[in-house]
Amino acid sequence: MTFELFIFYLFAAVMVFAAARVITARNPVHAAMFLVLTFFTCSAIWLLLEAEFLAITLVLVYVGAVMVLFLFVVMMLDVNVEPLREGFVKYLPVGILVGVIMFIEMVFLITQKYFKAEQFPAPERVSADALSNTESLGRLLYSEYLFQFEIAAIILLVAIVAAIALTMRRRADTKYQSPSSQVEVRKQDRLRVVQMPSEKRSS
Amino acid sequence: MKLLYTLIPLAPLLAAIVTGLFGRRIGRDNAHRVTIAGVAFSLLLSCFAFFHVVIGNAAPFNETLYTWLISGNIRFEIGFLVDNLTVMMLLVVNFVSLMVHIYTIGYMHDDDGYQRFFCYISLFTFSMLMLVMSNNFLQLFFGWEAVGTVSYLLIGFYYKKESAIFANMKAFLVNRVGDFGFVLGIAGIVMYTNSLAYTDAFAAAPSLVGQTINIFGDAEWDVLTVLCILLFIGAMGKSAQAPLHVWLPDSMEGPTPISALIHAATMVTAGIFMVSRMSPLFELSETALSFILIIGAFTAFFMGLIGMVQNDIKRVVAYSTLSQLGYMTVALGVSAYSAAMFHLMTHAFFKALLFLAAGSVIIALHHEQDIRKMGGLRKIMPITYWTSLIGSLALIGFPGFAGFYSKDIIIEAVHASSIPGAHIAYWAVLGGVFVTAFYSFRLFFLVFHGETRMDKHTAEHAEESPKVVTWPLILLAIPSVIIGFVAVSAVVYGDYFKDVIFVAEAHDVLGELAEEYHGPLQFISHAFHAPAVYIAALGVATAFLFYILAPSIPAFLDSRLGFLRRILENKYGFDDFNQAVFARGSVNLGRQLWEKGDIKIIDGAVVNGAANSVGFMAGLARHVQSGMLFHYAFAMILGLLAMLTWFLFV
Amino acid sequence: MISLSHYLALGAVLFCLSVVGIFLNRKNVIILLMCIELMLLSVNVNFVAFSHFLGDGAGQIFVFFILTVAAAEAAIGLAILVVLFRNRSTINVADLDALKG
Amino acid sequence: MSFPILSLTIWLPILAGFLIIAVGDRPARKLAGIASILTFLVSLPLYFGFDSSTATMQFQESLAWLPSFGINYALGVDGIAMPLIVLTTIINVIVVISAWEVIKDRPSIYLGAFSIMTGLMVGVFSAMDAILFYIFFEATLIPMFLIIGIWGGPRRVYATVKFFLYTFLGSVFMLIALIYMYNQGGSFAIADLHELALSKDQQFWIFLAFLAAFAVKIPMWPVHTWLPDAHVEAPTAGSAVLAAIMLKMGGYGFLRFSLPVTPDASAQMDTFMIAISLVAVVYIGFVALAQRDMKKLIAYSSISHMGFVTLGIFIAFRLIAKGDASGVALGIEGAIMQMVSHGFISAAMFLCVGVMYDRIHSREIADYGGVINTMPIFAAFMVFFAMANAGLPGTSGFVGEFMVILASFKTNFWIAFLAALTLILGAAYTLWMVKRVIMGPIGNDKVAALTDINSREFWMLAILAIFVLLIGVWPNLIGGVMHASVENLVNQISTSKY
Amino acid sequence: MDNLQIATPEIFLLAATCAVLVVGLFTQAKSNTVYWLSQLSLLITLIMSLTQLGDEAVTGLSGAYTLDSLSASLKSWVLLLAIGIFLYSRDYVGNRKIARSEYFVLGLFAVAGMMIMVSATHMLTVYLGLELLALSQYAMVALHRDNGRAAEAAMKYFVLGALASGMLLYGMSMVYGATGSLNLKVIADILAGNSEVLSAERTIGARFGLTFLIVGIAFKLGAVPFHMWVPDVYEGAPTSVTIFISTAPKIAAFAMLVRLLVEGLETLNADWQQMLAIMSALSMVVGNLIAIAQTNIKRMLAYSTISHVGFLLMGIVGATDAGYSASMFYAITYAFTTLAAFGVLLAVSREGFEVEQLTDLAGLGKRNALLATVMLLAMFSLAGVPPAVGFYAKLTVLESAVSAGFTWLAILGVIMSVIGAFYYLRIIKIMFFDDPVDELEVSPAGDVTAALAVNGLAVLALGLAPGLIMSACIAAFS
Repeated sequence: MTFELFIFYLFAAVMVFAAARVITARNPVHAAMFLVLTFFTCSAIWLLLEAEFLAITLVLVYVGAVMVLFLFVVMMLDVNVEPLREGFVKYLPVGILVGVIMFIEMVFLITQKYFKAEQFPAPERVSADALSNTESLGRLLYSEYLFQFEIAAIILLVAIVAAIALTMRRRADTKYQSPSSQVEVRKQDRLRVVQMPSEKRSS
Repeated sequence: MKLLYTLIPLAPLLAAIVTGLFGRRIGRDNAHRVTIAGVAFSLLLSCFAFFHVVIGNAAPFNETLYTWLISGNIRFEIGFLVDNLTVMMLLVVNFVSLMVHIYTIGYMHDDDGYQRFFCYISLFTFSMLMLVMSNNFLQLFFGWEAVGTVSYLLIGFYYKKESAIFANMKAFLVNRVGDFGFVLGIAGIVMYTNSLAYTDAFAAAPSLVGQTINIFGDAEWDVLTVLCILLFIGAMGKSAQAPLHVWLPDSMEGPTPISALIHAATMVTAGIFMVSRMSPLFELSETALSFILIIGAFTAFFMGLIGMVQNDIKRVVAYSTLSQLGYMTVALGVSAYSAAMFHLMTHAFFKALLFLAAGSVIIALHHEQDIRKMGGLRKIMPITYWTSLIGSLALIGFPGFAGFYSKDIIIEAVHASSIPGAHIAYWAVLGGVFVTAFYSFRLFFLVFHGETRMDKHTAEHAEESPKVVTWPLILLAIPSVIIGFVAVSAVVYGDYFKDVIFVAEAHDVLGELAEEYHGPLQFISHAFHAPAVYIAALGVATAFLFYILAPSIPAFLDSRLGFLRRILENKYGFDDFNQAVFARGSVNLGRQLWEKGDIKIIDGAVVNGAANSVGFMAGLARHVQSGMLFHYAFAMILGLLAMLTWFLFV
Repeated sequence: MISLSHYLALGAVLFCLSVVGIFLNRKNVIILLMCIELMLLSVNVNFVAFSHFLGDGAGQIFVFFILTVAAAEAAIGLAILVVLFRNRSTINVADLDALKG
Repeated sequence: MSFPILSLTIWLPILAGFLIIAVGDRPARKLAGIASILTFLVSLPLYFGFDSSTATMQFQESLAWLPSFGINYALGVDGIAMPLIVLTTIINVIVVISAWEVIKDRPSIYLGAFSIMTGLMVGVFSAMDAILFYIFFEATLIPMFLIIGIWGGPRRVYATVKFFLYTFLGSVFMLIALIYMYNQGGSFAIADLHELALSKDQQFWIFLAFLAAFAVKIPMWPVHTWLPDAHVEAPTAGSAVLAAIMLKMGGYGFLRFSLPVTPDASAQMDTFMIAISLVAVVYIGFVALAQRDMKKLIAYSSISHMGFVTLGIFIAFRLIAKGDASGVALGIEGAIMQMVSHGFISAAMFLCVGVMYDRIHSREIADYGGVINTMPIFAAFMVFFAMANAGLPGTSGFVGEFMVILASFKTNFWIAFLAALTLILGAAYTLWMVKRVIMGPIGNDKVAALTDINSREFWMLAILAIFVLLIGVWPNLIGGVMHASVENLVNQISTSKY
Repeated sequence: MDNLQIATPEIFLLAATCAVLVVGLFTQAKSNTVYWLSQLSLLITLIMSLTQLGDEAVTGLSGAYTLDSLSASLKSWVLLLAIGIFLYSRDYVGNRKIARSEYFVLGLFAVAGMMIMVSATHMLTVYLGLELLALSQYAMVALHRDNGRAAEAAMKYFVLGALASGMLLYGMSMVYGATGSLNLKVIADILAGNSEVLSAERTIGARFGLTFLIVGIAFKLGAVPFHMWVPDVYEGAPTSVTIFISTAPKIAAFAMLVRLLVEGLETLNADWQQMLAIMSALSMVVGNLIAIAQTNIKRMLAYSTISHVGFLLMGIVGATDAGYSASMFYAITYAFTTLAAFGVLLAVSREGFEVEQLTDLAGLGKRNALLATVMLLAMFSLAGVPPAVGFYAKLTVLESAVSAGFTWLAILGVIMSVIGAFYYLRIIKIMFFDDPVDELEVSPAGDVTAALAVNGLAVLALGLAPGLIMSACIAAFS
């Protein structure tokens, strides 16, 4: 076993364990924390694959932003977790059965010889003076994938718009002034002249 | 000639159309004027035809009027065949019809449906003329059904009477049973000869001898026998032969002139005419002839028996008609076609006479028809009395009168015949003679003789009928007396039907009898050597004894033999049987098929069942859509899993 | 040597774990979302591995986009979750059954 | 291409129908009247200009419509279709007359729907392209669905949905068959389908598909149960059109598709077809006897009469086997005559019931009795049509029945025997109804208050009566035009396709 | 970067959308400015897209984007549908507590996403277009913030959508791994054996990925068993959003299917034909069956959509050009017919009276005959009764199924369409045969009425002259 393989197995084991804990954790906060662990180990494995940029992005974007968002929501909503775990044990066998069957089928497929080393020889190590991973990705991104890049930007814009539209609300009980409507106000909006018959003085 | 012959049926038709469509506008008098003119014109032309064909010895006219339809290689045509047979029928039909038309003026005088009635009888005349003048089976069937329809309309003329509208439906349906056979017979003719024309059928008939048809399994049936019996079933319906006779007595619900015209003189004899017309076919099948003979004999005797216990004046005459039709059928059965036709003719006159006379009595008694409530009308209604007597004598075969010749010849012919069944038939017709004589004079005595049994009011107002009624009686009485004497030589023993009616050598009983025939006078004397005359006399005597001399005897007999009377009054149970089995049975069958078959099985189980089960499945299937997000996700995952598995193993 | 199959197997394990997770955590939407993140991660592992073994940058580019989109997706998803919680005061999936049948 | 009479006969009423709906209730009647008469007049050249000596399609029109699928807007008529087209336009006139005063609720839509339906039905009979046929065939369901549903009786929804789904289910199988044949032969033209070589199995399945469509439409036992329901609930004119023309589409379909396209399968299945035709004649005859509702009774009688149509068509193969080409023509022409005649008679019968229904609002036989006392003229018509329905010689009802019985006797005695039972059964149920409804003393106060038909109703019935009589007395008017076409059909079905 | 001009409509639309977004911030809540601007941008985009019709097929943007007759015409249809959707939902959105400008802005983004999907010939572009559409739609469903049902629907849609895109991505990764490319045309070449980059044996990987791809596509279309979101979202979403989800995206999903399966993986058709055939059969059965049991009209139309997806797939399973054109025709005409149906629902709804239950349409024939007639035409078209256009759509897909030997599927399809006819008839029955419960007059705005009339007439007119669209569909695949 080479060192690399050892590293792979190590991180892979941690990763699988963490992922397993994500789905079995009792508390969503714990689950989120295990998910963070999963991302970390995954990023380590990506380093093995010489995808340095993505590895760091995974940590930054996912762990830094997405998971924080998750935690934030989990905490904010303050949900009672107990009822959420009902039927956990009941569905464990089914879940495991389905998962195992699927796993066996998938492994059966991906361990076909077509994915073996003879078809996919390990690439040469990237030499130090070649383009760094980040740079090569950047070149691709801003040339060949520019259009997609723009679309991704739009997607983020949509996410912003959507998130604001969905969650930002003017509270009915907040009081604030609207100068424009104050200026536009007309007499009849505020003043009502009531015609009343003069009342006879009761004697 | 074509135009002339065309006018014969057309004249009454036009009259019928005019009175039918514009009856109300032209008024009562014009209605009868138009129709009588039509029929009279037709009669005139018929006479002309008679002179042309019979006296002038012209070749039979056989031409197509127009082509109704052509299909495949079969031509459906409307055309006329005018030969001696036709001419005879033309004269009889038109003459009786004319008499009835005239008579109707008096009989229906007070009826609201005056114009309608004239329309109907003119229409009937047209239909009957089409029937007898036809030269093909299509037109024959048309006339056949058309007379039935007019009969339906006329029996139900008093449409408010429940019994009348029941009777007319019954008549039509029973006739339809006959037509059912008839149409199959025609279809058979078409199948084997590929033509509807008489001439083609007759020409092809000999080649059919020996051919067979499989009807039940592999049993080989003689084609001609099958066809003839099928055709004869039609005749059984129309000519009221047992067991399809049931409609005729009920048909007396119609106005009396109708009973005379349709249910005595003309329409009911259509079957006899048809079989005579088809003699080239029937002669080739002895089995069919035997069948006819048996049916006729049964009808002749047993229907007469029922007549003995009837109390309605018209019903008595009606049963006598049944019986006489039986005689004619018997004659057909023994191949004595000309005798049958001869009897048909004489019967037309005297039976029309009897009916009209009965009608005259009915008018006089303000529509009282029960003979037990009559009696002693001899003085009040002399003309009716005498004409009735003539009619009755003619009916029972008093020597020299019309019926005597025709009936005696039939009896003789049956006696002489060697066809299977002739023996039984002979006894039946002899028995029939007694029965006929008995009920005829029972009626006669009860109506005209003895004490009057009417209620006072009726008796006071009873008087002889007006001239329009009595004149036709007199005019009909004349041929009732003399026609036999005049015509017997030519029609039965002569060559009047020589080229028209075909009789096989082996069956030619009339030919045998002709050898002993030496004129009508001699025939009378000859008759006294045979039993029929004596039997008839016995019948009259019995009636005289029972109803004039000792009226207690019938009551006495009734107390002892009441069950027999009840059997007869129940008409052997034919009506009850039909009502229970066929009428109610088919309605019940229909209801069962409808409720069980259509509603329960087809609609309930299959159609709605399918719809309901779809709905049921839909109800079940929608539960899969539980609303639970994880179920949805499971479905997707399981779908993916299934597809992966499929991918791996297929 | 670490072959491609190793990485693919790892991806497969993650994928299956996320599937099992969906089965197990039926009622907690947040963990459901985390399971989906796991699934995306397995995809990413695949892409990166393929990219590496093919010597082609496109796979990594794809992963980059997946990460971006996943972030956007998470934002919207959580926003919807917040809306839902405001309306229903629950995120229990079992309570989300107003729409069914 | 000469003057497009057929297109005009199709589109004139359709466009007029939309116009009628658009102009609203007030002028709708007059407009509908004018449109119906114009349509009738337009269709007359089809009859008078018809060349009865040839079997080729006449008054042909053709336009490429969907070239990618080889679907053409191709029209043409032969001697089989032409009489049905003229029948359709005549009935359309009658419908307008019948609805003139009676329909008070949205008459414009009512009349418009009928007008549109007329065009569609003419389209069915004149289409020379299978898909075009199918389109017209199906499209007629829409107006009829609405007519029954909006103006129908209390159970109209059940009836109309049943009607729609039943016929729809039947016809979709035909669509599959057409598509299948298109795949085999690359054309939807009916003439090409006739030429298409098909193996025994192919023919069998295609035959079944056609059977599903046409047996439901005509309708044959046991898929007939939609008809009584639809008839009972439909408004008068709806019943009339349904019985007079829509049923004929089934019979026409057998002649135009089943027989020439799948002659061998038809021959193979003929025993079955004859058997269920006879079941229709006999079984349904008995069922009709048990009916208490006049419209149901007439509806069942229609089914029974249509049994004659299918019988006449399918005995052909027995006769071909016997080598009796003349008998084949007799049977098929009898079937066509029966269709045309039934068009007039059943329409008349339903209109008669409608006349009474308009006055008393009941179709129950038990609610009537002695109508003749208060409505003598009407009673005369009713009895006349009843007689025609019972197949009285001299009326059109006799012609087809007679021909079919003649032909079936040539086939087999028992077939003729069972078929001829209709003489008795038909008379029994019709006359029994007449007895209970028309004849007798006045049944109740409502009957006593009846008024006789007005001149509108008189002419409506009189026109039909004239046709019934005319065809009965001289059927060659219609029979004469179809010989060549039927002969051609006989040739087609006499030759095996494999 | 090359041939940027092939994406000009999208680029314009996205730019315009951003502008509309900004304008929306500064306009009064009740003004229609955003609406008109949105319509204007759609219209201009439509014109731009129409000018591209008939151009030579061009692939540009590094192979990520293709402008061919398929994309040009589908884009035009999407835009046309979008204009109709906005028009029909204008008053609905305006009268309710729905963030108006966001509705239109997100709608425009979704349209852009669809256009991108239609043109995408690169898996990454497909994915991004899909997500752009999907994310906009998730948000739109939830836009009616105070509506718990809408939120529930959005949640379900979102979770399932995310799951589906996860699976789709897994499939893409496998295809990428097997072929070494994300460009669908290159993938097609490789799989066809035209390239020596990788051995053809490795197609097993592509076939493996194919399974996952199909899940993604099926989800977007709403085919059984990936349909579960459809009824809940249709029912829960505001009708203005339902009309959006149910019409144009089907065209986009069809385009995605064509791009991925036909253009990318056509050589694997032996695999996907079978899978799609089964899915098609299941969709027709499940959709039609459950629809019968529905009382909520939106939910019923959702199941009806599922069944129509079954028909749409039927055209694809034949894997012939004629079949693809048939499916395309089906998708377009289906979208238009559904647009009319939901348009009527929107027009009949008013504040406080949402048309939800079938009975809410009772007596519409008397209350507003025009709307009822449009609905009637739509229903007959959906039921496949000639001469409405739905019949041709069915005819063409059936034809392709039969010609490909899937006669059993065709027969199943027609039987199911008869069952389906039942619930369409029920709507007609309720509208025309039942008496109105609510006598209030239904009077939508004039332009809406006119548009609905045109829409209904189009359903009929296209039935009479289907060749107009059919020829375009055939051209797209020749």
